[in-house]
This record gives sequence, structure tokens and C-alpha cells, in this order.
Amino acid sequence: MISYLGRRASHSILSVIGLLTLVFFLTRLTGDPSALYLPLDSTAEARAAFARLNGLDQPIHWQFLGYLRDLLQLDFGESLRQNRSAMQVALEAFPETLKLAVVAITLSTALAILVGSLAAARPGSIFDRIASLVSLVGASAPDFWVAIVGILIFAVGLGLLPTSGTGSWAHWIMPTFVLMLRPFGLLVQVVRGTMLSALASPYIKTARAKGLPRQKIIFGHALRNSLLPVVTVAGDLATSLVNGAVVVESIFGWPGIGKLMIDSIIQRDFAVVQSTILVTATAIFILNIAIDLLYAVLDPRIRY
Amino acid sequence: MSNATILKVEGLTVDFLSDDQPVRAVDDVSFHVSRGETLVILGESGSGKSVSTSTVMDLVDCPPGDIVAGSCLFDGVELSGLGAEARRSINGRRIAMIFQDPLAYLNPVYTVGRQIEEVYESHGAESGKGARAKTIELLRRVGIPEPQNRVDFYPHQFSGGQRQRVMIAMAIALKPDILIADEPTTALDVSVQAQILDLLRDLQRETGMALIMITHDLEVAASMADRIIVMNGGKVVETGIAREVFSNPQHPYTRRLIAALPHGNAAEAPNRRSTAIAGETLLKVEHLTKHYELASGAFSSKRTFKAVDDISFEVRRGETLGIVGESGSGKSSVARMLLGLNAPSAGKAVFAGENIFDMNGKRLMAFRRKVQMVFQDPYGSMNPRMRVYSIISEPWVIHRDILPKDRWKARVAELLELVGLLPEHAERYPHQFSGGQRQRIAIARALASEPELIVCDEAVSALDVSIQAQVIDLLADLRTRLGLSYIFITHDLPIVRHFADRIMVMKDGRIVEEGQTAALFGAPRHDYTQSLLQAVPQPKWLTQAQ
Amino acid sequence: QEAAQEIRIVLPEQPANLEPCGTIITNVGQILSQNVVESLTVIDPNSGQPQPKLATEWTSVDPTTWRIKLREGVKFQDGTELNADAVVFSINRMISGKLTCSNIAKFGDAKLTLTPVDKLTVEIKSDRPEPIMPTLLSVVMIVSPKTPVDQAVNDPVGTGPFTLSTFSPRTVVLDAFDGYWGNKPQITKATYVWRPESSIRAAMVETGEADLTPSIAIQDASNPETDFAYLNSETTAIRIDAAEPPLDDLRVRKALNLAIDWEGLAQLFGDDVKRASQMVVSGINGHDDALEPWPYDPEEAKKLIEEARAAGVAVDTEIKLIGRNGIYPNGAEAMEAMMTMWQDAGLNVKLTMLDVADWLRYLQKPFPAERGPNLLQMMHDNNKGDAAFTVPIFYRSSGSYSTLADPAFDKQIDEALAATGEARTNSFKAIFGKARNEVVADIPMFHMIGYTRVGTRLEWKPDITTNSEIPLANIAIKD
Amino acid sequence: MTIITPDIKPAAVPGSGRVLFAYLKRDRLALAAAIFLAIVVIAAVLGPWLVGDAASRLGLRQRNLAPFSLASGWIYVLGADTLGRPILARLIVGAQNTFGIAAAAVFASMLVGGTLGLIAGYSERWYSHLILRLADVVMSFPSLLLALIVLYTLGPSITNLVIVLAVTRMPIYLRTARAEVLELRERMFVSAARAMGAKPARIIIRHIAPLVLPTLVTISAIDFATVILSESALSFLGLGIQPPDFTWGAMVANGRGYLATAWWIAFWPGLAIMLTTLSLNILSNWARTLADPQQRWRLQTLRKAAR
Ligand SMILES: Nc1ncnc2c1ncn2[C@@H]1O[C@H](COP(=O)(O)OP(=O)(O)OP(=O)(O)O)[C@@H](O)[C@H]1O
Ligand SMILES: Nc1ncnc2c1ncn2[C@@H]1O[C@H](COP(=O)(O)OP(=O)(O)OP(=O)(O)O)[C@@H](O)[C@H]1O
Ligand SMILES: [Mg+2]
Ligand SMILES: [Mg+2]
Ligand code: NI
Repeated sequence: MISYLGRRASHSILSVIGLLTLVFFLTRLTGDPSALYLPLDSTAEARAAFARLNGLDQPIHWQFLGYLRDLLQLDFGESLRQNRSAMQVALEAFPETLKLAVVAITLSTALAILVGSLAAARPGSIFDRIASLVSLVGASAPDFWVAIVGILIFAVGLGLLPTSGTGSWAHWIMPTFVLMLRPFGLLVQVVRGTMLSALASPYIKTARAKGLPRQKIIFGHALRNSLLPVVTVAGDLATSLVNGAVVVESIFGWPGIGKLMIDSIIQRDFAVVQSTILVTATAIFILNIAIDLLYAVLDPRIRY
Repeated sequence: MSNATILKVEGLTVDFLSDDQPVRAVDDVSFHVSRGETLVILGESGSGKSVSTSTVMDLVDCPPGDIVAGSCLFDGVELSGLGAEARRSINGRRIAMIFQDPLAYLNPVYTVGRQIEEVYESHGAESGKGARAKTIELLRRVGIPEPQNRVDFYPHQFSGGQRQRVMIAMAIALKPDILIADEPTTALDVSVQAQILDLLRDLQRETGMALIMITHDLEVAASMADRIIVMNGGKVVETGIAREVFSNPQHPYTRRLIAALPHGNAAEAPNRRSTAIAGETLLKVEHLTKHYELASGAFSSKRTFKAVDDISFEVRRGETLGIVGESGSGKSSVARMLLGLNAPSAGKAVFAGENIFDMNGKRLMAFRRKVQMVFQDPYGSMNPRMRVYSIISEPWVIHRDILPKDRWKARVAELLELVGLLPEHAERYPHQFSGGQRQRIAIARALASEPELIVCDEAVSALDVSIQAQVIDLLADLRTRLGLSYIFITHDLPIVRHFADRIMVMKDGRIVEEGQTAALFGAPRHDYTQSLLQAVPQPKWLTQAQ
Repeated sequence: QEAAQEIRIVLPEQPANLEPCGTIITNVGQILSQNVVESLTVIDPNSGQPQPKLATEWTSVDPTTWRIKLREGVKFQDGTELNADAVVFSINRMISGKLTCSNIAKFGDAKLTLTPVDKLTVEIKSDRPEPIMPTLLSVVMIVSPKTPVDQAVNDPVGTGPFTLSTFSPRTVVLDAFDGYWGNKPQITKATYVWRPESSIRAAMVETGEADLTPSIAIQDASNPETDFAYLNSETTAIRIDAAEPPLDDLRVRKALNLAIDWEGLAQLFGDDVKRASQMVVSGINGHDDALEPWPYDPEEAKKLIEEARAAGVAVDTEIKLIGRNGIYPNGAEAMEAMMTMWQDAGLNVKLTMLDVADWLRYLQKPFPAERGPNLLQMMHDNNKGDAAFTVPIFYRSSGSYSTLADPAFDKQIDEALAATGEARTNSFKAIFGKARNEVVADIPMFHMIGYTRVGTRLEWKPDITTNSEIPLANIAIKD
Repeated sequence: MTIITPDIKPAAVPGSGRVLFAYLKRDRLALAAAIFLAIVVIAAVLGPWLVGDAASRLGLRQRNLAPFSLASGWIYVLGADTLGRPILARLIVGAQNTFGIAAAAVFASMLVGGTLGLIAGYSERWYSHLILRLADVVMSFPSLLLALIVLYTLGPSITNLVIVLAVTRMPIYLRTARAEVLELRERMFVSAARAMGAKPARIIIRHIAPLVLPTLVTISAIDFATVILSESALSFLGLGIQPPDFTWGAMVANGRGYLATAWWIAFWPGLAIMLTTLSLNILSNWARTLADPQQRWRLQTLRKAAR
């Protein structure tokens, strides 16, 4: 176990370093930032000065070595746009995203497990059909569509909720809801599917023969046996949220890392790109290790 | 005894529906059982025993099952059409069931302890520490070693017989009014079987439990039954007081069964042992050892358990080596290692001059073609998504040279007939068969690849005597004709005596005794062997008379 | 009451930083300009002429030297006094090259030398004549001498009526500065937030969550009571790459202009847009009101193309129409529409929409090798009062966006740049006329309109400067 | 030998078209879904031929024409978009690109991701660790950055677009497949197949994959919508589909700014995406039932015995 963890951690660290290297070189293939930072009418001289100032005039391998050297001293570089440490920028945004992602994923997973299990318990029933329909409509609706229409209805039309922004709990409702839609829809389907197979297993007969209550059969026995794919898919969805819920962040003015990452990619703010990727990648690698450990907890036949 | 009748089944008819004509599994079956009484259901494999008892428990999925007719009156209550909640309070507490295929019927992700405790908790009988203590006590009573540790193990960490006992423990936890035991001792050696049967009898005495026991084992039947019903082709063909059925069977099927009863009682009755053993050593096992690493939780530290402890033996071409031994003594572990499914902790096994454990790639492939296994859990060993046709023909897909494709269909039909099934069964899926039928499919599959050595792990344990005889004849015939060798793991002494040339007795991971069949049966040296031979159950009417 | 004096402004974009040297960047300027930091001069939106701000007077000593007189009694928000040294410090900081300064680009490659003459007088020398120095000084933001010289800052200290109190990824907050030299503004506190989605911003003002939002999309400007249109100094156009055949043929370039259904296209940008005939808006020195925009004449366009074909011009060559995503509202639709119209006229035009960085490669020299004949979507913003910020980059052969190479035209441009007064205005007019009629260097589209939604609580109207500043001091609160 | 087993004929084997249709008829919802998809596919194939250039004809004076009016002709029933082009015609013509891109991307990611997941789950060799860490890396790699890099190094094209979409969607299939394999490989029938001499490839393809596939198909059915929508998000980089070509996703994105004023521009294509996703899911659930021998009876005409 411990040795497995150690191995996993070292592999992951290597992968993150590989990732950063990859990102370092690849981002530099996407064009020169000076064109974006300086006004269109600035002179060649100004551009040269800009490149010199930001070390962009050096050969790329020198830049990379410099980056590595700084990295060892935990210096992640300066943001070109924001005039401050790139890591500080990333770390400021990340918790905002994380909060939202955790709430949305937890809620949607819990809800999806409930709805999906009940749908699978009576396949073909009205509940099953409605649950599928509702969850799928939510999952396939364009997220900005739901977000903007939601704002138009609940904030402008009814005046029940604030349009956007952060602060009170009311500010959480719409962003969380929009974020939950897709995970919920996907998870309901996955839960339903795997539960159907699980419910047909012989050990469910044993449980019935024991006289277990229905909810215990469904949630205790069948669900437990079908959690592996559910956990995986939920984990993947969590990853994509941790990686940034761009639409929600930008529409609702939630200062998260997704928008930051997109902006800095488009603006070629390389140091920030690197730092945000470092932060999210670390989170994602930890999440994936946790999920793998969870497999072993969920299914005793799986051992590492 | 019908004055205290607790369960009365009347005119039960069950169909299995599909696109085609419904399959009638149970046809107008009636029986009843009283408090304290034991009703034994005998019958051919696939005759509807399991289905009719499952119906009593409401465990047949409807649809595709279809209860065409019939009533089940339990303690004055009509069971069919009972509400879910009422049903729940009866199942497990008042009527309990032991299933035929213990691995599939245990939830793989919960410890056995948890699964037993659940019975207490869900009926509000006991919870927390109390439930756990009771669970450990139960496990001890069914003969699980070190129950206080084993309670936290998962089903896959138990041997076949141990799982069966876990199942039994679960069923008797709440001392039900009726216990339906579907082949409860198929994986138990004679001594453990005796212990379990005693336990059941004790329970009956203590609580007046009615016992419905399905078995293929006539000795067990005789030792337990008050009354017997015999089923064939979905119908009850004979019913009566045990002693009368045994002494004066009416139906031709029953007669055939009873005729086989004192199987191998007489010391050297006609047997199917090899006549000529070629003498060339096919398999030589040396110092084979297997440790299982035990970690009950994901994080707890490891302990090891010695399941197989330095054993050596050999098998010669055309020979049958019988392995008998205590349940949990490591028989299946040996088999799995020989097949290369589990890595041994130490030792080697030389097959045709080469160590199995060093084999790789092509050689391993060639080896696996020559050695086949019939698994102890036939249900689990078949892919639920594959039809029987694909299951049996799979070896030919893997080893292309065995049989040209155009002959597969005919050969599958032939194999199915050899093991007593119908060619049409090729189109069905594993879940559509009875326990014994699945076991026969597994045998057919093992035969399909025309191997040199077949490892049979309790391969005929769920078959009734008539089909058992048919299968054994088939195996013996193949041995004579093709020079096949067998490693025959079984708990059934009459069968090994009848079929095996040499016998190896295992206990606690070691070989305690080994020798030619006749010699070993004639003069057992080791205490354990002696106790095995003596543990043959006696008919109930005799023991009661004493 | 106090609370009522606070306003909330919602901007389309988060300002990446608050460096006063970058106030020409819209989202920085809209917060800082004239609020936190002030410039030496400001441009009058109507006349395009520089007006006093921190500088009260300016005189040209000789063609390369200007003498600036500063306002008296002005204090920075950190208490330091505004004097000649502070101004010299600010300008030197801009031109030092030790930090990235966007505003300095307006000066081109001019070399400046600063000398404090006395406490309130500064002398600015440039290495070549700079007739519009006072106009240029409108981009010089004066910061406290305590500001670091070699480092961009996010906490600017200037002389404006407001001080920066918070700058976080969520919001910027400005508080009134008590020691302000001018009239005390009515607003005591301004909070800025940002939402990219125009409809959300409009909704925020509608629900009262915000009081003002600049640049909403035309379709969101649906309420005449709160939504104000203003000519925003932006001119859209398509640059014709005149160096590449078949675009080097004058007939083809004319046909390109004639083939567009301008009235139909205008639907995309609203009723208030002005059809453009030149690259600067009226009010900019050099704009020629008399210059007619190209009409819609598909028949003529087809005829010209046929003529060109007959003359052996390869009019069937594929022409790349290069658009930029998000350049202005409905920009992509406009490109699609124009492409269709050109195709109808018989030209083989193919649209490619690029992201900013990629698009820039086509906009600026050096152009990509093998660029092929191309038409480039662009938008030009000259709110600095003088055509000098437009003409040389577009039409001079050395201009960084220019695809022309006409020495005579270059000479004409150089002369205009050196001229002053009436002569200057007329020379620029002549240049625009030539570009429109003889050279046909581009396809001017529209002078764009911006829409701003102003909450009913406020008394304020946007104007041409709104894209670069929103002076809080000018905003009044109705009671 | 007295084996009196009731005589049964083999149940209908799924596979042949007629039998499939019979199963489809048993599930009304699935039938409706199949019909809808068939219509969409027909539109995708014949669309350009059916409505001709109506989809790209400008009507600047009919900008944002409201739906449900036949005044401008039936083709305008669903209204017109921001350039006054009939939305109905654009939906029909756009089906082709939409389906082409989404199907290619989803299929590719499922195929590659699923295969790698099966390998990574089954084997414990070094390459399975490598595959997993690669998946982690892909998951951590912002898809937008990937798109930009592809754009800059390979240039915009539909193939590259599909590659980007497929790569970014791949990890979910990979990890899900692996998770299922981790459990399945411990099952007895896998051991049995190994004992029979089946090579890993065969075990994976024949024994494990069929049990993993239903989950992957479920995910892919929903991914269809995700892919269409993220395709339109990439178009603002210039990697998406380039005008004059368009997809439903691009149509939705086009209507984004008009939700408050002309809802129909984004609504109809959004609805088309939704209905397609819905249909795909219903069909995938149907297929899942069909593929599972223990569930298949739900789609069969169960003939009961006379009583
Ligand atoms: N789900 C099913 N679908 C179709 N047929 C089934 C199904 N389950 C059982 N059968 C058939 O019903 C018959 C009775 O099965 P049952 O399990 O009761 O046999 P059994 O008497 O218990 O046999 P065994 O001793 O082999 O366990 C068998 O022929 C079997 O093939
Ligand atoms: N995976 C495992 N982990 C831990 N212990 C195991 C595992 N598998 C088997 N054992 C233990 O090893 C011992 C031998 O098991 P094995 O299955 O070989 O017994 P067996 O002789 O086949 O018994 P039976 O006749 O009951 O099938 C048993 O005590 C069992 O509990
Ligand atoms: Mg049975
Ligand atoms: Mg065993
Ligand atoms: Ni037996």
C-alpha cells in the first residue's frame, strides 16, 4: 500500500514535470506575446525592449533552463499582464473554482446516484423515463444557454436571485445548478446502466432471501457493486470542473481558474499558463490517486 | 404429521418466457412440510428443484419467470401475492434459504461477517457488537477455522466449502421456521458434512425447524429425510415416507436412483478405474507451496496464510489421481496453481519435462491446450454474455487446429449430448440453467479442447446419481480411449473409490496420506483418513431406531 | 445620504493590471483615466483640440521644443506635490524602457528629452518636429514620484479625484480623494466589476445591481430610456492587400467596394452607425466630411471584374478574407455576409476566422511569407484628435499595416505630418481623398456606434471618449 | 437416458435486421428515437441537395425574423438567423457537418480511450502505468491550449478539429474502461478463459470488452452533445469549423448574444442537439438492454402459457 502510494506519487511528479516541459515548449509554438501586449502601433524598438525585459529574446532552451532554475527556488515567474507573481495569481483563483466544483460534483453525484438507482430499480417505469428525460435534457443543453436564460428568468424576470457575482449564498444557486447539469445527466445514465446489471446478480437474490429492506438491497448491495464506473466518471467530471468551469465563471463573474487559464492562454501569458496548469494538474493527479485508492476500498478484489 | 403443516405448496407451475414457446420448469408440483420435519427433494439435475423452492421464497424474477398456477400456504398465510413488506419480514427470518452456488450468491464486496450481521440487523434482532459476536459464534458452529479473524474476510478469500458454510450460517442465523437448503453439502468433505448435518438436526430439535433439503446425495438424503419427494422433468413423480421410498421405490427413475445407492459399499464392487497405466510421468509436482497474503482492509498490514504447504506428487499418463481432503485444505489452490492461474509461493511442477511456472508465450499456450480445468464454481466460470455454443466452442477458437469451423456446431451438440444435455441448449445463456446443468456445460467445455490432463474440481458434485454415473462413464471411457489423465478433486468418497486409481488425502495444506485406491480404502493409515471413511452417514430410520 | 453616493460600474473585461502607463488599454483607462491619474492635457471630443488639465498652458519654443506650464496647488494622493520634477519623473518612467508602457507607443519612435525649467514649468525636446505635442500629452499620465521606476504597478497614485482602495480578481474600488485640486465630485465611491456577457451586463443595470455599463451589444440596447448610443471613434474596414494579384488591379479593388450591399450590412450594426469613407471619424483633424462613401452597385462591380478579366487579370484566384474572432460585435457575421456578396459578384473569396495572435501576423509587418491575396478585417480607433495617428501606419510604405509602395504618396504623407494648422488639415484631407478615389487601398465600412446602459439613477451621457475613460467626476446622481 | 427437458427452439438471435426491428418495436421510445435519428441522418445526407443554397442565402433585411410565420415562405417557419438566413434550412444543411465531426470525434475517442483503458486495466506491465499517467497528463492539459497548439502547428482543418476533440474527450473512456476492467479481470470466467489458453488480447476483446462497452456507449451518447458544443467553443480560436461551413454548435454559439432578444436563433439548434443526444441515449439504453442476456426479455414478446 505505502509502496504503491510512493510509486504513484513519484510517477505523478515525473508526469507533472513532463507536462510542464511539454507546456513550456508547446506554448511557445503558439506565437509571440509581444504583439498582444504592445499597442498595435508600437515600434520595433519597443517590441525588442519588451522581449528583452521578459527574457523572450533568449533561445528557447535557455529560457527553459532558466525556468527550471527558478522552479527549484519555487519561483514560478511573473505574469506578463498582471504585474505580479504568476503563482500568486493562480493560487488566488484556484480555491474559487475548487469550492464551486466540490459543491457541484458532490451534489450532482449524490442526486444522480439516488435518481439513477431508483430508475434502475424499476426499468421502463414512468419514473425511469422521466428521470432519463430530465437528466438528459439538462446534460445536452448548452451551458451558457441555461445560464443566461436562468439569469433572464430568475434575476431579471422574477427578481428572486442576483444575476451574478459572489457574496451571499443566493449567489451560489445558479452557478451550482448550471455546473451540475452535465455531471448529473451523465451520472444518472451511468448509475442506471451499471445498476441494471448489478441488480440482476445472484447476490441480490441472497439479499432478498435474507429479507433485507428494498432500499438496502438497492443502495447497499447493488449500488456498492456498481460504484466503480460511477466513481470514475464522477472523478473525470470533477477533473473537468477543476480544470475550469469557464462558462459559468465568466457568465457569473466567478473569479475562478478556468477563465484565468483561458485568458492567459489567449493572451500568451506563459508564466500564468504554466502556474495554473501546475496547480490544476497537481489537484488532478491527487484526485486520480484518491480515486484509485477508492477502487480498492470499494472492491476488495482490487489490490495494488 | 400433517397436523402441524407449516408450508403447503399446491399445484405450482412455473414457466420461463421468451420470444418462443415458454419453457416449463416446474409442472404442477405439490408438497408440504411440517414443523420439525425434514422433506428431502431428490431428482434429476434440471428437474425443477431449485426453481420450485425459489418460488416459495419469491426469488424467481417475474418476468421472465411466470408463475402459471399454484399456491404456497405458509403458516396459514398465502405467500403468492404478498406485499413487499410482509414478504420481507418472512424472508430470512421465518423462511431462509441456502443457495446452490455459494460464490455467485455472496456479495463480493462485503466481508462475510458483514453479510451475516446484516441478517440480524435487518430483522432488528441484534446489532453492532452483539451481531458480530453472534456471527463469529455461527461461523465457529459451521466449522470455519479462526472465525474471529475470518469474519472480516471477503468471499473470494474462502474455499468453496467454506463459502457454502458461510451461506449456511447466514441462513440459520435467525433460526427460521423453515430452512430451504439447496444442495448444502456439495462442497463439503464427509466429516465436515457430518458436522453440518448434525448442526441442522440440532436446530430442528431445538426450534422445531422444518427443513426442505434438496440433495443429489442419497446417503445424505437417507440420513436426514422424514419424507421424500422425487422430481423428474419438472413434475413430482414420487412422494412418500423416506424409508418406504428407499425400500420400495415406485417410479422407474426412483428405482434407478436407489439401485445406485450403496455405491461402492462393497469393497471392490465394479469400478471404472484404469486398467492399464502407461507409466510415463505426465506431471511431477515438487514442494509446491502457496501463501495467501491476508489484508482485510485496504490499509492494514499483511499477514500470510499457508494454504498449500510443501506438497509433492505426480500424475502418470492415463492415470486418475483423486484428491480428497478437508474443506479448505488447499485442493482448489493446488489446482489453480497447476493451471497457472495463481502464482505459487514456492515449488515447481514439471509437465512433459518443463516447469509450468516458467512457461511463457507459445509454450504456455501449448500447455494450456493440453491441460484443462473444470472449476468448482461453474456459474462464475462462464461469461454471462456468451451462449453455451460460444462457451463450448471457445477452445477451438483459441486453438485453431483442434477442429475445422464447419464441424463446430455438430461437435457442440455431440458434447452436450455426452454430458446429458440437449443440442438446443447451445443457444441458451448460462443463467438459464440449473446448477447441475451448468456443471455439465463446464465439463463439456473442458472436453472440447481434447486435453491430455483434466483437473476436475468438484466436477460432478451437483449431479444426481444417474447423471453422475453417465458423466463418470464418459470420463473413464475417454481415459481408456485417448489416454487422458485426471486430477479429480472431490469430497465424494464413493466416486473416487470408483474412479480414481490413486488417492491423495489433504488436510491443512499438506498431504497426509497417499496410495493406491484399493490399498488406501482397505487400510487407511492416517487418523484423518480413517475418520473420513467412517463418517459415512447412516439412514435416519436406522439411527432413530437405535 | 452616504450610500446613495456610491455607484457600481460593470465593465466587459477584467483589467489585467492597473499600470497608469497602460491607460490606452480600454479596461485600464476606463477605471484610471481622469479618476485616479490625470494627464497633462485632455482632448475635446467635439473639436479634437487639446484642453488644459494638469498643464495649463503650452507653447512651442521651436519646432522641436515645447514648454509646458503646470497647474498650481495640485497634490498627489500620497501627499507629494505636483511639480516639474514629478512630470519629468513620470515621462521618464514611461520612456525608460524598464517597464512595458503602452501609452508611449503614441509617440512613435520619437526621442524625448525632459528638463524642468522651474517649479511649474517643463521643457520637452524631441529629436524631430512634433507639431501635435499637446495632443500627445493627453496620453501622459502623471504619477507620484514615489512610484517605482523599473516596475509596473497595480496601485497607482496620481492626482485624480479618486484613490484606488481595492484591486482584487473580483472588483476594483475607488474612493473619493479629499485633497483633490478641482471640484469635489458628487460620487464618493465607485465599485467596478466585470462580466463579459453583454446581456448580463445589461441585465445588471436593469435590476439595479449596477449603475452603468459601457459597450453593450446593439441587440441588448433595447431601452431608449437607459441605453445611449455614441459614436465611439472606431472605424471598421477591410484592408486590401494591394501587393498581391489580382488585388493589385485597381478595377478589382473598386469592384470590392461596390459589391457590398452597404445598407443591408448596416443592419448588423444598428441604425446609428455611420457609413465610412475614410479611416477616421469626424472631429479628428484631417477628416473630410465631403468625401463620399462607396455606393452599392453590383452591376458596376461585375462589369469592373469582367473588364479586369478581359485585361488578363487572374480574377478567379482564391482571395483569403481574414477575419478576427470577437473583433467587434457581429464581426464574424459581417465577414460571412461580405464573403457571400463578393462571391455573388464573381470573386473567389474564402473566409478564415483567426484568433488575435494569428490575425496579428497578417495585420502587421513583416507579413507571413506566401500570404497570397488577402483581405483583412480590421478596426481602427483614433480618438486622439489627429490623423497623424492613422495615416502613416496605413498608407505610408513603411507603415506597419501598409501594403502600399508608392513613393509619391509617401512624400505627400511626410509633408502632411510636418505641416501645422490649416495646411495640416487640408493635406490629410487630400490624403484620405486619394486613398479613397485613386489608390483604393481599403474598404472603409462604418464608423461604429457604442451603446452604454446608464441606470436611471445617474445623470450622465457617454461620448466619443467613453471607450478610453469614464470620468466619475462628470457623473451626477439624480435624487 | 431420460432427460425430459422441455423442448425449446433457439431464441431469436439479435443481429439480423428484421429481428432488431422487432426488438425496436417493443420499445416505443426507442423506436421514436430511431426514427428521429433516421430523419436527421437523411437530412445530413440529402440536406444540401434538398434545400439547396437557401441555407446560405443572405437576407439582411430579414435579420432575426421571428419563427412561426409563413409570410416569408415555409422555409422561414423556424425564423431566421442574424444574417436573415432561414434557420430550418440551416439546421438541415448543418446536420451533415455536425454529425460528421461529432461522430468522428466521439467514436475515435471511445475507440482509442476504450482500448487503452482495457489494456491499462488488464495488464500490470509498465505500459499500463504509462498509459494512465498519459491520461492524467491529457486530463491536466487545457483543451484550449491543445487546440491552439494544433492550430498553430497543423493549421485549421476538420481533421485537426476532430483530433483535438477526440484527444480531450479520451481520458474519460480510458479511465472508465480501466475501472471496470479492474473488477472484471478478477472474475472467474476470465480465469477460466486464461486456463483455456486464451491470449490477453482475446480475453480483453471477447470476455471483458463486451461488459465494459455498455458503459462506454452510455457515456459517448451524452458526449455527443458535449463534443458539438465544445466544437463551437473552439471556433472562436479559428480551429472550429470555418464559415461558410457551419454546425449546429456554431449556430448555437451564433445566437448566444441574442438570447434576450431573439431566443430562436440559439434555441432551435440547441433543441436539435438536445433531441439528438436524447435519441442517442434512448437508443443506447435500448441496445444495452438488448446486449444483456439477462435483460433482453424486456424487448421480447413474452408469450404466456394458457391458463
Ligand atoms: N432463467 C431461466 N430461463 C430458462 N430456463 C431456466 C431458467 N432457469 C432455470 N431454467 C430451466 O428450468 C429447469 C429447472 O431448473 P432448476 O434450477 O430448478 O433445476 P434443479 O432441479 O435445481 O437442477 P440441479 O440439480 O441441476 O440444480 C432446468 O431445465 C433449467 O434449464
Ligand atoms: N484469495 C485468498 N486469500 C486468502 N485466503 C485464501 C484465498 N483463497 C483461498 N484461501 C484460503 O486457503 C485455504 C485453501 O483454500 P482452497 O480453496 O484451496 O481449499 P479447498 O481445499 O479447495 O477447499 P474446498 O473443498 O472447501 O473447496 C482456505 O482456508 C481458504 O480460506
Ligand atoms: Mg438446482
Ligand atoms: Mg475448493
Ligand atoms: Ni455428494
